[in-house]
Amino acid sequence: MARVKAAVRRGFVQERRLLAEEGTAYLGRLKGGDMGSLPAILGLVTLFIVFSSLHDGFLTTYNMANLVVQAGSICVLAMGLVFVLLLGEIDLSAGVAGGASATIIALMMIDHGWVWWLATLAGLAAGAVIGLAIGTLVAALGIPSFVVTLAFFLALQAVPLKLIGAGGSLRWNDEVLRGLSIKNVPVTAGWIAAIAIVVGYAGLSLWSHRSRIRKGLVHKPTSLVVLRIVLLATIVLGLTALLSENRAVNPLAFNISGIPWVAPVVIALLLFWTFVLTRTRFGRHLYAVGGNAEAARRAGISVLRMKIAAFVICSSMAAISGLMAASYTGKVSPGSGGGNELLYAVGAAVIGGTSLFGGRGRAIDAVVGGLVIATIPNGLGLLNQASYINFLVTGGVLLLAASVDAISRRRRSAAGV
Amino acid sequence: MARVKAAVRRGFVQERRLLAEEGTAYLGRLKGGDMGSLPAILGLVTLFIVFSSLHDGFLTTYNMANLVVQAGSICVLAMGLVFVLLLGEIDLSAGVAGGASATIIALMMIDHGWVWWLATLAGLAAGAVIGLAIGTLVAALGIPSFVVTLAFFLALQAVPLKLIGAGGSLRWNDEVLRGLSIKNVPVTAGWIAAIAIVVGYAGLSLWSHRSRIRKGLVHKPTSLVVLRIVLLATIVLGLTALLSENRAVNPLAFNISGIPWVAPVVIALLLFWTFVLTRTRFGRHLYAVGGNAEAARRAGISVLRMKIAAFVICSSMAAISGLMAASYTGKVSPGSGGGNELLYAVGAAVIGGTSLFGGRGRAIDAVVGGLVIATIPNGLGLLNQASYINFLVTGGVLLLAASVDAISRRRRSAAGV
Amino acid sequence: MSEIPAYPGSVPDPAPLLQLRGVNKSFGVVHVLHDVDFAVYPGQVTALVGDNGAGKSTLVKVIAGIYGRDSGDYLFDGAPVNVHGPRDVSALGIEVVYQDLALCDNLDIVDNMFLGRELRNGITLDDLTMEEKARETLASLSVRTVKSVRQSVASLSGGQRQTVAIAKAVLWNSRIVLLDEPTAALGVAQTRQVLDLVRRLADRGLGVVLISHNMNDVLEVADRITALYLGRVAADVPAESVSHSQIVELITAGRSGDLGIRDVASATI
Amino acid sequence: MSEIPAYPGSVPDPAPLLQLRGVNKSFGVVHVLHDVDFAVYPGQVTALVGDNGAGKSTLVKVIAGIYGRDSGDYLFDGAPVNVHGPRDVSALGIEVVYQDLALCDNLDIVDNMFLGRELRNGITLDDLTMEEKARETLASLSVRTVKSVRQSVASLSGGQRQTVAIAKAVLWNSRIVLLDEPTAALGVAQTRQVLDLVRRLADRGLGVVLISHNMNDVLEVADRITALYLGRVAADVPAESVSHSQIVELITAGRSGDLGIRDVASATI
Amino acid sequence: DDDGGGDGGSGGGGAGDAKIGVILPDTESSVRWEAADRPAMEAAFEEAGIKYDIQNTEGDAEKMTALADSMIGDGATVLAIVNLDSASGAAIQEKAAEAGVLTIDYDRLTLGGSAEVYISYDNVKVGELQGQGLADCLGDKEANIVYLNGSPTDNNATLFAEGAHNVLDGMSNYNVVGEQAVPEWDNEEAATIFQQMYTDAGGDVDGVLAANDGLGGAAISILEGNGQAGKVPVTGQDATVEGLQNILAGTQCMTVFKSSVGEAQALADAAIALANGEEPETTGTVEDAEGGRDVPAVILDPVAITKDNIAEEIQNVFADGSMTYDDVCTGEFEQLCADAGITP
Ligand SMILES: Nc1ncnc2c1ncn2[C@@H]1O[C@H](COP(=O)(O)OP(=O)(O)OP(=O)(O)O)[C@@H](O)[C@H]1O
Ligand SMILES: Nc1ncnc2c1ncn2[C@@H]1O[C@H](COP(=O)(O)OP(=O)(O)OP(=O)(O)O)[C@@H](O)[C@H]1O
Ligand SMILES: [Mg+2]
Ligand SMILES: [Mg+2]
Repeated sequence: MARVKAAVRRGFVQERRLLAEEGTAYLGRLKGGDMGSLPAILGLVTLFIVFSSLHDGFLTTYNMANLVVQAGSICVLAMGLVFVLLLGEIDLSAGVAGGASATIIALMMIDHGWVWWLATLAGLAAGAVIGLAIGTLVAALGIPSFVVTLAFFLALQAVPLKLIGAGGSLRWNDEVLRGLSIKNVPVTAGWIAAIAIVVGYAGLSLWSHRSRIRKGLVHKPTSLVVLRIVLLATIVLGLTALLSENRAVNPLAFNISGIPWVAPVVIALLLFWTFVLTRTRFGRHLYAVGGNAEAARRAGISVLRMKIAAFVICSSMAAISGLMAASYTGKVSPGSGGGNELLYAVGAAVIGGTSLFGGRGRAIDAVVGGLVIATIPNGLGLLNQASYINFLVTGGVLLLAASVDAISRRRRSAAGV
Repeated sequence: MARVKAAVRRGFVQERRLLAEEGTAYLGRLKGGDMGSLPAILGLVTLFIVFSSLHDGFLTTYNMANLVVQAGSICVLAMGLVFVLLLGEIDLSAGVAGGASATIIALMMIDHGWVWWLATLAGLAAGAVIGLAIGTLVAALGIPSFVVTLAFFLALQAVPLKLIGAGGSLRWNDEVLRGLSIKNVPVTAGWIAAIAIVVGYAGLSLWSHRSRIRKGLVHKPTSLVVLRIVLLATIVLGLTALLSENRAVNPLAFNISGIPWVAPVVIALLLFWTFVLTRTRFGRHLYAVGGNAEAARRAGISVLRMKIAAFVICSSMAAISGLMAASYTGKVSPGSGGGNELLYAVGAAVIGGTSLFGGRGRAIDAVVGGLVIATIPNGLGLLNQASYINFLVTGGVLLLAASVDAISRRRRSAAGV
Repeated sequence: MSEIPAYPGSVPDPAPLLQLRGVNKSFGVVHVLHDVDFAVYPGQVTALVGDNGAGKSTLVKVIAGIYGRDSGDYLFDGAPVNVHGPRDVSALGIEVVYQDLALCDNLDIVDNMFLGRELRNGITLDDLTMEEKARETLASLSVRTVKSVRQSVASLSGGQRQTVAIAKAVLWNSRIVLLDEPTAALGVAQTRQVLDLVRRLADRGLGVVLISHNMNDVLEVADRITALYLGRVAADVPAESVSHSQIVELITAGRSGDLGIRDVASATI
Repeated sequence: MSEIPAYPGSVPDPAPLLQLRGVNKSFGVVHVLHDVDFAVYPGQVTALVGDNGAGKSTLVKVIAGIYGRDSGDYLFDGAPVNVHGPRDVSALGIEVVYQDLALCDNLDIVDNMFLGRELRNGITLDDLTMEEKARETLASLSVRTVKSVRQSVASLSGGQRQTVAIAKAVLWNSRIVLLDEPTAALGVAQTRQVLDLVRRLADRGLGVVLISHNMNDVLEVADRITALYLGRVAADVPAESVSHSQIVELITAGRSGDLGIRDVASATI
Repeated sequence: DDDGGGDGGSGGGGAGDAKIGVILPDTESSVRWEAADRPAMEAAFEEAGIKYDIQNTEGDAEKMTALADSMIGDGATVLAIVNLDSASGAAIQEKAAEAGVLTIDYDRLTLGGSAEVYISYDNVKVGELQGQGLADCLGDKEANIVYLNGSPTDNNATLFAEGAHNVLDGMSNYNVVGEQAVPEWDNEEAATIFQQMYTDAGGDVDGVLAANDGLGGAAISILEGNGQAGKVPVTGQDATVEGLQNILAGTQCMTVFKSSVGEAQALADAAIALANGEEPETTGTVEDAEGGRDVPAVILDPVAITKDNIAEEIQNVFADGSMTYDDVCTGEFEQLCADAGITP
């Protein structure tokens, strides 16, 4: 009995020591400037504090749900761009590629009566073909991606212009595809999914933790692993609970409750691409090519194929993003995707922590950055200011959000890493 | 007598040998893919052949003079961007910085009655201040230039919007500043300037050639130097002669002759910045920072100051470009510089041979690339096609122009340089 | 590693594993390799020596498939093969440590060591096994100052980077290992380990090529010596048959006694 | 170069030209330098030795102003000075050849050699004079395979790059020269030239610091030897007073007889 | 340009060396320029047997100037422009005048310009129709309204808003709870902006004055998500397929139709007259305050289309040529068309 107690106590003491060590190391990393996505999250929190103090409506669940829907398409676009940016390339045509793909989806449904998922597949295929063309030109001919994608940015605008006609628009009224941004996940299903995510995360991280211990490799203290699981569970289940309430502005007349469908789609893409980037050979090779293409080539990696793949992924994700944008406005028109979307999406990825010079970036960066970018017009829209003020404030806020990040990174680079 | 003859013959034989060697070396360089600005020039020539075969009006002196005027502002913008690109940075705000500066120039003249050159100085100062702000944020805080200049791209749009008012515009009717694009250099003055340029070039290159021979350093064969002078003289004097004719469409009613004022301004800027980049310490340091910032820092170069300087130059050149654009359209309005100008200008620099990763680029690249970019809408404008076709063709031509360049460069990199 | 039966070290000239014949290579107007013949024999250490700029690294990169040849034959196991890039060459079982290392600075030590040949569980990476193997290999090379194998290679010292590159090349069951100045940045103990490793690899039957400017090291481990002078093969001889000073002469002047290039004066790049 | 009156080579310990006292330096959680004391004396060659990852290059970069110090004093000519970057350091007359060279690959040899200190005629660059001087300096370092001094450094071989970096540092009338493994990539003849150069510089009264893993070279030219072990100074002694094997012991174990760190076992990074 | 290919064309030599150049403004703000104006003008010019060249600037003032340059260079004797703003228009006309080319202001008056004649709909009037239309849909009750204006850089947008305010500001039962401009008429930004104005108002929005059908559609999209589509009236402009369908579906209150064919015909008449050296017919003059002159003008009246008059007016829209019965009355709208009395 006493021995068991002693053993438990010993385990406990060791655990405390491990945790303390981990804490010191984390503080050291923070001091050294290695902050991960913390700065972008800090920027987001700052924006939330400012806007909610300026307008009561900002922090309502209704507006938060709006924000999620508004952020959806930019998050997806930025996530696709991360792949291209990882290789130190750029894709200026992603926005219009999304517009062109959405046009094709709409036409397939309207003119040919295709069912939504078939039309969506066609749109994805169109995106993939665009990416294939860009990737081939960039990788095989070696034309700088800036120029290739500038050319595609122009040429792809011809597609909806020709198919829809100048000034026209196509209605986007498929039950499912339109529902993506105006319908919500049934409350029960939402709860089930949320719980599945929490359980899945817990299972995976505990399993990998145990393997590391078993193999005698460096590992985090168990309590930290548990802490993380608790944190994730709180956030996911808390948000689910909030969004399961009826949030309609006039709740008696209309019932809006449940997680907007956009959210699970974005989360699924985020999980999928995070898996690909961190746990597969393909992802590892992407980072290698982005870090040092020559080293990757010498290691037998086909730089050509990686580049093409990155552009294909980017344009396909752009197609999904275009679909989401169309779902939000309920239509596709020739100008779709031709505005500042692309610059905003690249900005989102960069604010999230992706480097334009390649080799550094994660899928979650795009989502955090996309939320920052989407929060700005969301908050400003509530404040009802003259356009020139909106321009000024948008610029200023963008700068602010980026500088939190930059200052931390500068400290890291001063530390020589 | 016979000895003199023998000496002459010996000189001649040696000259022939030197020239032959130089020729072999040039062919070797071409084979190795080191083509300088040749590919971009080839692209330009191709465009000229295609457009002139499709439309009789293309190669008229009237249209060529139009082309020069149309290319002016993009060449200047691209020239400014070269400085930023040389450091591996980007300036998305250059277009709108030009618009904002032009607004200030117009307001100074209209509201405050300033004389044109004072107003222009104010505009240049505004550009410089913008560049200073961007450069400081990029260099001192280390925020990625993509994000900083995206923020400025947005914020600067507020300036004309506030100063001119939504939907408004300011007339640009100062005799001199408007004359920049609709007036021509008096024919005699044009001839004098052209001859001065030829004589100046001849003097400088012969002088430097002689110095190299005197110091016993590697030098080009004298005949090649002379050949180059003759080539330049032919082009400059030939163009001057062409443009000195009356090119009005109805020549009896109206007389248009002389070099458009835009041309000497662009040429002066080109010569000035070429001098700065190739013959001064500042220029050398720019290349060094762009090639390897850490090596430059270790050599005692202040990377911070170089970055700020590059952004200041870029924004100031943008102010000049904005002025030219305003002079061309005869007005400034809130949208000025906010369109695709910036992308086109970066495209121009890249097509000309400037690298987006820093360390490679020249002022002439911007001018050649700017001419390529300006030729596309000029030619397409004559052909009168539906707008979606214009989008398609513009994209395609851009791609084509870039691929000539890329293929040659690829061969160079295959050669391992 | 040591259980594999050792190859008899001094069998005189078995059939060459790899052979280059009459290879030429130019960069633009610079003609770097002139009709180079080069062979690698199984179970032997071939030292490739030459002055700075003689063309050693270029030759290695030609063998590795990084550079194409302008002319000349590439034979493996006696048969001509087509190599179009590093991929083909590593498929032949040739591993290379480059002079300029070429590591991915954004990846950590383990990732770099397994780059291009990651171990997997199904489709997911088997990071645990890779981490274990990397640690073992580094330990065998006397690396003691590396804090963690999960450290980014950007933060390593010159010698540590060099060790990672070497470890990367010897991790695989290859048939030929080319080492371009592998010990240049290494400390005393680490150099010892690498030289022992080189000998051990050859004894296991691999063909090993070692480039070094340190003649003591060369004479210690090499079975054959190939000397390059201005891109030409000045000599290709058994190591026992030449002395320290003869090699130095071959390197710096292209000739030594009856060894060397006939017409030294006319040789230019 | 040789007309300047030679400084008497073996005056025992004049006042140090440069002195570091109690310097600490960490990268995040990695503590690389522990209370390091280091001195450079005029007219002497100080060899800085240590195992891979011992902290030699880090110490050089702290001296060069590339890295800041976490704590400790920086004295020049006996007086504390504030150094905020490489600019300040080169203003003091300190030249450095870095282990990672750091050349601008897009510039040619001449441009790299004069980088940051270009010669001028009025405001234009004096390219002719620079080209002449560069050629002379390179020739004095036994470089024969460089085709043209107007060649881009990207196309140079490892040893050629190393020579350019060395030439760049010795072109100036400086008071201290720090050389971080200058001969690592050099051929036999070039190594000889550099060692001679090191001796000549010291004889002219400069303070020279040489980092090398080659103990023969170190013992040949060094007047003093400072050994680092896991970021701590294990010994700082006149070269005559230690043997080859003693140095190796200091490097690999941190102790040798009564020299070295007292409490070796507790030393960690 | 006599090859007869492309969209350009030429007639016989009826008017000697006369050639008419027309520069249209963009393809973004409205479908009309390419779909209605161009074919109508082409038909009129062909009929008159006169050479012509019609181009579009894609909303780029610099490109417009370049196009004017090349048209003048190409021998145009009459140049009609739809200016992107007065200043750039005036600059083009100044150049044209120097080259001896006569100019026409089409659709938009160039203040301080030198056009011979001005042909247009009245843009302030368009805004007034929108304001009145919204008022009619809302009725006399107290109502919160929001304005979703066009691009802040577009002068027409300013005029539309001015017209709407002229009408609505006088009605005391309406309360403006939000007014924002949509940069570049971007429909997606419009949806976000509207959604936020709607949130700001706590969902208490009873009417939306949207500057055109595209912006209106974006607002309707958001209203739909809140179950309010059809309950909150929304205005529009341009009588696009989208707008007409929304009116049929009851989610949009009205749109404004400006027959492009009528306007194009008026332009063609005036241009042909000028090309032949005659004085064009006008309906009056319009004051150019900046230029200090009265410009001879042909002013046409826009028409409001609501659910009540859609059956008749849609025939005029069809006649305009930019759409057909099949474009509007497809799928779910076939029945709605039939209900509204619209037949093929
Ligand atoms: N990409 C290139 N372009 C032009 N010349 C090159 C290129 N690469 C190498 N060279 C030249 O080829 C010659 C041989 O270079 P290489 O790197 O093979 O020499 P090396 O024998 O490895 O020398 P070291 O001992 O210094 O490493 C050198 O003179 C070098 O300048
Ligand atoms: N930027 C950095 N971040 C983290 N650790 C670093 C960094 N730079 C160096 N280190 C670590 O500091 C230690 C000392 O490195 P340093 O380069 O000074 O070694 P060195 O003595 O020069 O070794 P070598 O002989 O291999 O060149 C090494 O363990 C290295 O991993
Ligand atoms: Mg080498
Ligand atoms: Mg070192």
